[in-house]
Amino acid sequence: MTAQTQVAAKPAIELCGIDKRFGAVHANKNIDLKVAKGTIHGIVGENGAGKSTLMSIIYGFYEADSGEILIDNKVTKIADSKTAIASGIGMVHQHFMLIQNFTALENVILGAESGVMLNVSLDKARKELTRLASEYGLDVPLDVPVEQLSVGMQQRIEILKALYRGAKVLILDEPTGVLTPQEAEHLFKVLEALKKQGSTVIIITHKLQEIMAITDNVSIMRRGEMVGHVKTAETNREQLAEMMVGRKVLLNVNKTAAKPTDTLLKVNHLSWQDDAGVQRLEDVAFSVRAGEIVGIAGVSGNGQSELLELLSGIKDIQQGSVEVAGTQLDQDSQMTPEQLRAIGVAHIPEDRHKMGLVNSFAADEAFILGYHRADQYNGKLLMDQAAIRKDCAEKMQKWDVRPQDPKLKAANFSGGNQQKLVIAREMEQKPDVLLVGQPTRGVDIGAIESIHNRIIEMRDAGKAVLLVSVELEEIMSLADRILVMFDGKIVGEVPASKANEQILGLMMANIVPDEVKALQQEAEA
Amino acid sequence: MEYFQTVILILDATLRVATPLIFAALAGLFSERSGVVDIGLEGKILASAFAGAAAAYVFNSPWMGLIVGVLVSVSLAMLHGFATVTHRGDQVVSGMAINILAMGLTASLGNFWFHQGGNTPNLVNALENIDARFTTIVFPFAEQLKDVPIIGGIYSELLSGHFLLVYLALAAVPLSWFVLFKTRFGLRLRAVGENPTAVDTAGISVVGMRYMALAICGALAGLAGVYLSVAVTAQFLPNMSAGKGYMALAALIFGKWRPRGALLACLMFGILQAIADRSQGAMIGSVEIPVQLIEALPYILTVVLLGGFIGTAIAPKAIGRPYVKERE
Amino acid sequence: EEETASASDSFKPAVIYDTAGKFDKSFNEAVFRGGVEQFKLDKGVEVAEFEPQNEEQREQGLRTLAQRGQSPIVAVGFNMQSAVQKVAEEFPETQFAIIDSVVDLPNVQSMLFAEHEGSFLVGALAAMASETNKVGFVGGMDIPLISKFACGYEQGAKYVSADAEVFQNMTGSTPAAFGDPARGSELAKSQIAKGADVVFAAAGGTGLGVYQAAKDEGVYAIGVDSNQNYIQPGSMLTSMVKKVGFASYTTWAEALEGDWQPGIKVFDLASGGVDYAIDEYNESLITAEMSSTVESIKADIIAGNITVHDYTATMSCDY
Amino acid sequence: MSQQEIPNWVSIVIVPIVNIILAAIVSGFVFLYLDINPIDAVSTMAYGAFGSSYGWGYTLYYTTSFIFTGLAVAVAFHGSMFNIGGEGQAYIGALGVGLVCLFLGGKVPFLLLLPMSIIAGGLFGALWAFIPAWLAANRGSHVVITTIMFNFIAASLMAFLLVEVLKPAGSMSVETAVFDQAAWIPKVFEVAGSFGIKMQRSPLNLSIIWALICSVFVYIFIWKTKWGYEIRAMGQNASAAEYAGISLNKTIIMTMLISGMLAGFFALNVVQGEAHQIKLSLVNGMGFTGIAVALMGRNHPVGILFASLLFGFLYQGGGELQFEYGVDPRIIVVLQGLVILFSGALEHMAKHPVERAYLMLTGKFNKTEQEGA
Ligand SMILES: Nc1ncnc2c1ncn2[C@@H]1O[C@H](COP(=O)(O)OP(=O)(O)OP(=O)(O)O)[C@@H](O)[C@H]1O
Ligand SMILES: Nc1ncnc2c1ncn2[C@@H]1O[C@H](COP(=O)(O)OP(=O)(O)OP(=O)(O)O)[C@@H](O)[C@H]1O
Ligand SMILES: [Mg+2]
Ligand SMILES: [Mg+2]
Repeated sequence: MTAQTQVAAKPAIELCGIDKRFGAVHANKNIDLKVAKGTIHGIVGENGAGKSTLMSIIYGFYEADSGEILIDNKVTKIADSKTAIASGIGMVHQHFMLIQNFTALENVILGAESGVMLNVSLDKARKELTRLASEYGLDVPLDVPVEQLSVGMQQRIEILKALYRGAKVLILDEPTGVLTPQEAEHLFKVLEALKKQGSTVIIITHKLQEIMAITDNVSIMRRGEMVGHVKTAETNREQLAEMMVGRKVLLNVNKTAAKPTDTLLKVNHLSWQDDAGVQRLEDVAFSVRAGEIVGIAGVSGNGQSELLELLSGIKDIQQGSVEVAGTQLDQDSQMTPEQLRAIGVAHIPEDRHKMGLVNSFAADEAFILGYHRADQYNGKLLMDQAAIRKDCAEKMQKWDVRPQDPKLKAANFSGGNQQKLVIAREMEQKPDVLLVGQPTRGVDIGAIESIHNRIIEMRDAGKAVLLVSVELEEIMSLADRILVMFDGKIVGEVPASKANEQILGLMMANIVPDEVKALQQEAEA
Repeated sequence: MEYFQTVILILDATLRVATPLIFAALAGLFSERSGVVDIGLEGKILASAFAGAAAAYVFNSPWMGLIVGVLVSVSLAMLHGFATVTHRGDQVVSGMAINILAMGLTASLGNFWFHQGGNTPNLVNALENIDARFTTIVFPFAEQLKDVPIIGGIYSELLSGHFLLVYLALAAVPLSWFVLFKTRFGLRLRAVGENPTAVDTAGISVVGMRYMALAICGALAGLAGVYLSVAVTAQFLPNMSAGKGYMALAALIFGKWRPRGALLACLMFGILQAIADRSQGAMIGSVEIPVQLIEALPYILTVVLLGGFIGTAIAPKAIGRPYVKERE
Repeated sequence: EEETASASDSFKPAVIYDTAGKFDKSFNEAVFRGGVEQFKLDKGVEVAEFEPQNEEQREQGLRTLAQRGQSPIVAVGFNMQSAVQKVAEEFPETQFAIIDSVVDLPNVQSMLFAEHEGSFLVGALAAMASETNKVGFVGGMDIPLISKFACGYEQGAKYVSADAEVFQNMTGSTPAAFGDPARGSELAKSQIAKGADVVFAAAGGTGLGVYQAAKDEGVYAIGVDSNQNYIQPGSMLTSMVKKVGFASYTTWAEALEGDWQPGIKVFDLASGGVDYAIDEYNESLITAEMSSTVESIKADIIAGNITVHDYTATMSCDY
Repeated sequence: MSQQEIPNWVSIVIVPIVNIILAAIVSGFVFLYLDINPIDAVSTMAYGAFGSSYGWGYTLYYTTSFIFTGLAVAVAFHGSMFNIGGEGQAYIGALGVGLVCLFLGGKVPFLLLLPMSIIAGGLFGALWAFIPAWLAANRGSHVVITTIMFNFIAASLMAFLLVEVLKPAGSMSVETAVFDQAAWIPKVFEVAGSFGIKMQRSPLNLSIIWALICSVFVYIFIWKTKWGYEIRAMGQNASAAEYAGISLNKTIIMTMLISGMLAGFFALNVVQGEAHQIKLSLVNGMGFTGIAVALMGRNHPVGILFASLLFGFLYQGGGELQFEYGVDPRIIVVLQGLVILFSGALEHMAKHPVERAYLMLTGKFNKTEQEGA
C-alpha cells in the first residue's frame, strides 16, 4: 500500500495487516487502512470483497486472525462489540440489528441500560433521544414496535443507537440500499452534521455517485484485498469501477427502442390483504406487452413483493383479475406456480436465498427447482439424475456460472453466481412472460452487466418483461415504461425517456409532479 | 351448598395438581424466551424429584432436599447449555438425552443407594425417626372460619392448607413477569431469544444470557420435582414425573410464552385432571364414560385448542437455532 | 455350548418379577421377601431372579432362565401369562409356576388367590372403624383382578353395615396406574373429602400416595399384598395380605421335595393364602370387638357359611 | 476448516466413533461407581449380544424395531418436522396389524394375509399421524406438541380397546387372544432350520427383510423421486418450495403419512412376528428411541441401519448384564442417554478436535488455522 500518505489528518482508526478467514474463504487479506478523524470515508468493492467483514472486525463482531487495530493511535484489542462500543465505535449493519417486536426505545437502551430497573433506563433514554432527534433531525416514534416502522425509520433507530452510546466513529454498511432518494439525502445531511461535530464516518456503498457526493476519501477492496486508497476529489466513477472489478466496465446499458406488440400480461383492479388484514395491494392495474420491459419502482415494502407473488401464483388472488398469456385468472380460477410455469410464466424471485434457491441442495438440484416435475427431468418413477446433471452443466457453461460444478452445494457459490444460476434456470425455460424481482441485488458490477444484457435480449426476443427493482438506475436503464408503487397503489407511470431520479424519487414518496400528471392526461386523451 | 363444596374441592385439587406444571412452564418460559428449546423439562423434574427426596432423607430435612434437588436440576440445565449453547448441539436432541439420562440415573442410583428398586425411602417414618417432608401451611384462623359459609370454603379449604411450594408457584408467576418485562435482565433475555446477533452487537454476551436463563430454568424445574417427591408423595418413585414436563411445554405454547397465559393453561390442565379424578363412572345419559376417555381428555383438549382456538402462537424468533457467528 | 433344559441334579429355582420390580413394596416385594429370601434362609438355596424392563424381556427373561436350566421358574403376575404360555411350551421339561393367572399346560402350576375373601375381611374392618359409615377404595389399573378386590371389599363393608357407602376409583387403565402415587393421593383426597374415613388401596406403588394422603388427612388406610402396616404406623388400619411369597416358596419347596404338581392351586383364607394383617403397628387400632367380629367372619367364610362373590366369575359385582 | 480440506469419511465415520467412545468412557465411570468392572460389563454385553445365534437373534430383533421407528423419524426430519409421535403411531399400527391377524388369521393363506397386515399396519400408523399433520398444515399447530399429545391419546385409546373390546372374555391380562398360528411371520431360526442351519430360538423374524426393503425404499424415495425432492425442498427452505409450486400443505401431510406408516410397520416385527397378540404398552419407548436412532444415523438409511444395530446391542447386551451381575437393568437406560448425549447433542464437541487431529496427522495443519479455530 503506497497511497497511505494521502491521509493528512490524525487517524481516528488505523488498521494494520488485518487478516481473516472463514474456513476456506479468505475474506480479508492483510488489510491496511487509515481513516482520518472528522472525515467521511467511503469503502467500495464488489460483492463478497470483504467489506462487511472488515467493518465487523472493527466493531468487534468478528475477531481478526491477525493484525492490529489502532484507535486514536493506541493499539486496542477489540475482542467483542462491548469493547468497540466503549472505544467510541458505532455501527449500522447491512442487516439491521433490531429486535423487531421491541419499541425504538427498548432497542436503543438494549445493552446500554442505566440500571437494573427498566423504567429508569427508559425515562433517561426518552430524554436523550428527544435531544438527539432535534439536534440531527432524527425523529422516530419511540413507543411503537419497530416491525411496524418503515426501513428508513428503522435505520434512524440504528443511528440513534450508536449516538446514544456516544459513538465517535460511525460505520454504515450499505445504508442507502433500502432508502428512497429523499431519505438518502436526509441521511447524508445527518452525516454531514456529524462530521461537522468532529465525528468520523465510514460508509460502505455500491452506489458510486453517493461516494462521489459525500465522501472525502475512498478505499477500494477486491477479493479480500485492499487495492487502493484515493481522495474522492481526485477520482471518478469509471476509475473506481475499474479498480473494483479489475477491468473496464460499461456503466450504461445499450439498448434499442422497444417494439411492443400483443399484450401478454394484463392486471385488472388487483387488491390483496395479508393475514393480519393489512391492505398490501389496492386496485393495481397495468399491462405488459410482448417486446417491452415494464419497470416497477418504489421503496421495498410497498407491495412489489406481493404483486410478484400474486402474478407467479404463490399467493392466491383475492380481488381483481389477471390475464396472462391468454388465460384469465381471478378469485375463482387460480393457478399454482407450477401451472403458471406451464403456460409460460417464469419468475426470478427478489430474494435468491429466501426463495430462489435451496442452499443445501447441489447446484443441479437447485437448478430444477420449480421444474422438477417436468418430463425432461423425470423417468417413469424416479428422477432422471443424469439428464438433470447434464442439463445443469450445459447451462452453467452457457451462463458462465463458476465454478462449473453441478454437484457443488448451492450455498458455496458466491452471490453473483447463485443469481446467475437462478436467472439461467428461469430464462432457459423459454417463457413468454418474465417476472423479474431485484435481478442484481447484491451482485457485483461485472455480473450486473451480463444480467442486464440478458434481460434486454429477452425483450428483443418478443417476451413481456415485468421488472421490479429498488435501484432507480437499473429501472431507468432497463425499463421502457416505469410504474411507481407506493403503499400498495400505483402512483403513476412515466415513460423511461422522461424519467429521472428527481421525478421518480418524488413519486416514490407519493407525490406526483405536475409534469407527470400532464403526461398522464396526454396519454388518456 | 353441596355444589359449592364440590367446586371448592375441585379448585383445591386444581392448585395441587397445577403446581408442578406452573413451575415447569415458567422454567420453560425462561429457557425458551432466551431462544433455547427445553424438551428436557421432564428429565429435570424427574432428577430433582429424586435428588430432592434422597437428600431430604439423608439429611432428614426437606430444606436440604429442596437445595439439592434444585442444584441437580440446575446442573442438568447447565449440561443442556454446554451441549446447545457452547457446542451448538441440537436443542431437542439434548433435551431428549437429558430426559433419558435422568430416567436411567435416578432408577440406577436409587437402587444402588437405597435398594428399593429405585424408590427412595419414605420421608416420613416414625421408626427411623425421619420426618423430612414439607408440611402444609395453615392460615391463621383457618380452623375457626372453617364452617362459615362461602368464606370458610374459600379461605380454609381452597386457600389455606397447601404446601409452601404451592404458594411459591403462584408467586413465581407475577415475579417472572416482573423479571422478564420490567428489568434490564428481562429485556436482554427476551432480546436474545428474538435476535441474538443484535444482542451480540449491542455488547451483550449471548452465551452468558442463555446460560443465565437456563440456570433459572433449572431452578424452577427443580422446584417442580422437589414438590412432587418431598411435598406430595414424600418419596421418590421411578418415572414419577409422568409426562408433566411435556404438559408444561404445551401449557407454555398455549400461554403464548407469557407468564399469565402459561399459568392459565396450567390451571386448565389442573382442573381437567381434578375433574377427571373425580368423574369416574360419570354417565352421559345411560352410557358410562370410559375412564380412558376422561384420562385422555386433557390431551385431546390440548390438541383441539391448539388446532382450533388459539391459532398460531408466535414463538420467540430465534428459538431452536444455535447462535452461530461464523459459518464454517 | 447350548445348555440343556432338563431339570438337572443341582436344584436351580428362579423367579421372574413383573415390570414393577421386586421392590414395589407390595406384590413383587412379597415374592422377594416371603419367597426368595425366606427360601434361601430355610433351604440355603439361591433363587435366580430377573426383573424385565419391558414387554420383550418378559419372554426373553423367561426363556433365558429356562435355557440355563433353571426350574421351577415362578412368574409373578398375570402379565406374564402369555410369556409363560409360550416358553413353557418350548421347554416342556422345565417347571413353571404363574401367579394370578391360569396357564393350562402339563408343566405349569397356576397359583390363584382368593383376593375377594381377604378383601371382604378388610372391608368389614373398614366399615367397623369408620365413623362416617363411608369407606373408600382406590384401585390401580382398571382390570378384573382389581375389581375382584373392590367387589370383595364392598361386600365386606356392607356385610357389617348394610347402608355403608363405598366410594371406588381406579387410578388408570395402563400398568402405569400401579406407579402413580400423586394420582393416588388425589383420588384418596377426593374420597376423603366426600366423607370416607377409611381408604383401601389395591394399587401397588400408587397406594403409597393413598397412605400418605390418609395420614395427612387424619383417616385410616388399608394396605395390600404385603403387610404394609409399617409404612404409615398409626394410620394403617390393616393390610390385606396376599401371600405370594408363601406361594412361591411352596412351589420351590415342593419341587425340592419332588412332589411338585402342575395345575391350578388356589390360595384362599382357608389355606392361609390371603388374610388381614395384625402387628405391632396396628394392634392398638383394632379393638377387641372388631377383632372378634372379623375373626368370626373369617371362620364363616372358611366354613362356607358366607360365600363371597368373586368378580371374575361373572365379570360383575352383582352379588 | 472447510469441506474441501477434510474428507467426508472423517465426519461420517471417525467422528461418530469418537462420540461413542466418549459415551463409553463416561459409562465406564458410571459402572465403576456402581461397583461393576466396566471391562467385564462390556464383554458381557458384547458376548450377550453377539456371542451366539441366540444373542444375535435378539439383537437383530431389536434392530428391526429401531429401523422402523428410526426411518419414521428420519423421513419427517427431511421435511423439517419433528415427529415425536412414533410411539403412538407404532402402537396404533399394532392395532391394524393385530386386527388383520385376529380376524383373518387362519382364514386367509399367509401369503395373502401378509400384504394385508403390512397395509393395515402402515395405514393405521399413517392415520394416527394424519391429524397432527393436518393440524400442522392447516392450522399451523406445533407437530412436536400434537404428536406428544397423540402418544398419550393412543395409550388411552388402546387401553380402552384392549380392556373393553379386544380382550377375550374372562382373560385377566390386558391383551388380545393369540393370533392363529397361520398368521405368524416365520421366525428366522425356523426358516434357517428348514434349510438345515441350526440356530437357537430367538424372536428374530422375517420382518427384518421388510425393514431392509423399507430402508431402500426410503433412500430411493427421499433422494431419487420428485416427491422426496419436494419434501427436502420444503424441509430446507419452505418459501423456496412454495415459490417452486410445491404445496406445503400436501407435502406436510404426505411426509407425516409416510412417517406414520413406517412407524406403523413396527408392529409387524413385534406383534405379528413375536408377541402374536396385541398387548398393553407394547411399544415401550422404542418410538422415542427411534429419534436417537435417526439422529445418530444422520437421517440416512445406511446410518440408521448402523445406529439401530448399536441400540439393538445396547438393549440385548444390557439385558444380559442383569443375568450375569444382577445389575439394575435400568443402567442400560443410562447408556442410551449417554450415547444420545455424546453422539447427538454434543456431536460438534468432538468434531473440531478430530478435524484438527486429522489435519495435523496429514501435515496440513498450519499456524493460521490454529489461530483461526
Ligand atoms: N460469517 C461468515 N462465515 C463464513 N463466511 C463468511 C461469513 N461472512 C462472510 N463470509 C464470506 O466472506 C467473504 C466476504 O464477505 P463480506 O460479507 O465481507 O463481503 P462484502 O464485501 O461485504 O460483500 P457485499 O457487498 O455483498 O456486502 C464472502 O465470500 C462471504 O461468503
Ligand atoms: N459461505 C461460504 N462457504 C463456503 N464457500 C464459500 C462461501 N462463500 C463463498 N465461498 C467460496 O469462495 C469463493 C469466493 O467467494 P466470493 O463471494 O468472493 O466470490 P467471487 O469470486 O467474488 O464471485 P462473484 O464475482 O460471482 O461474486 C466462492 O466462489 C465460493 O466457492
Ligand atoms: Mg463476489
Ligand atoms: Mg457486506
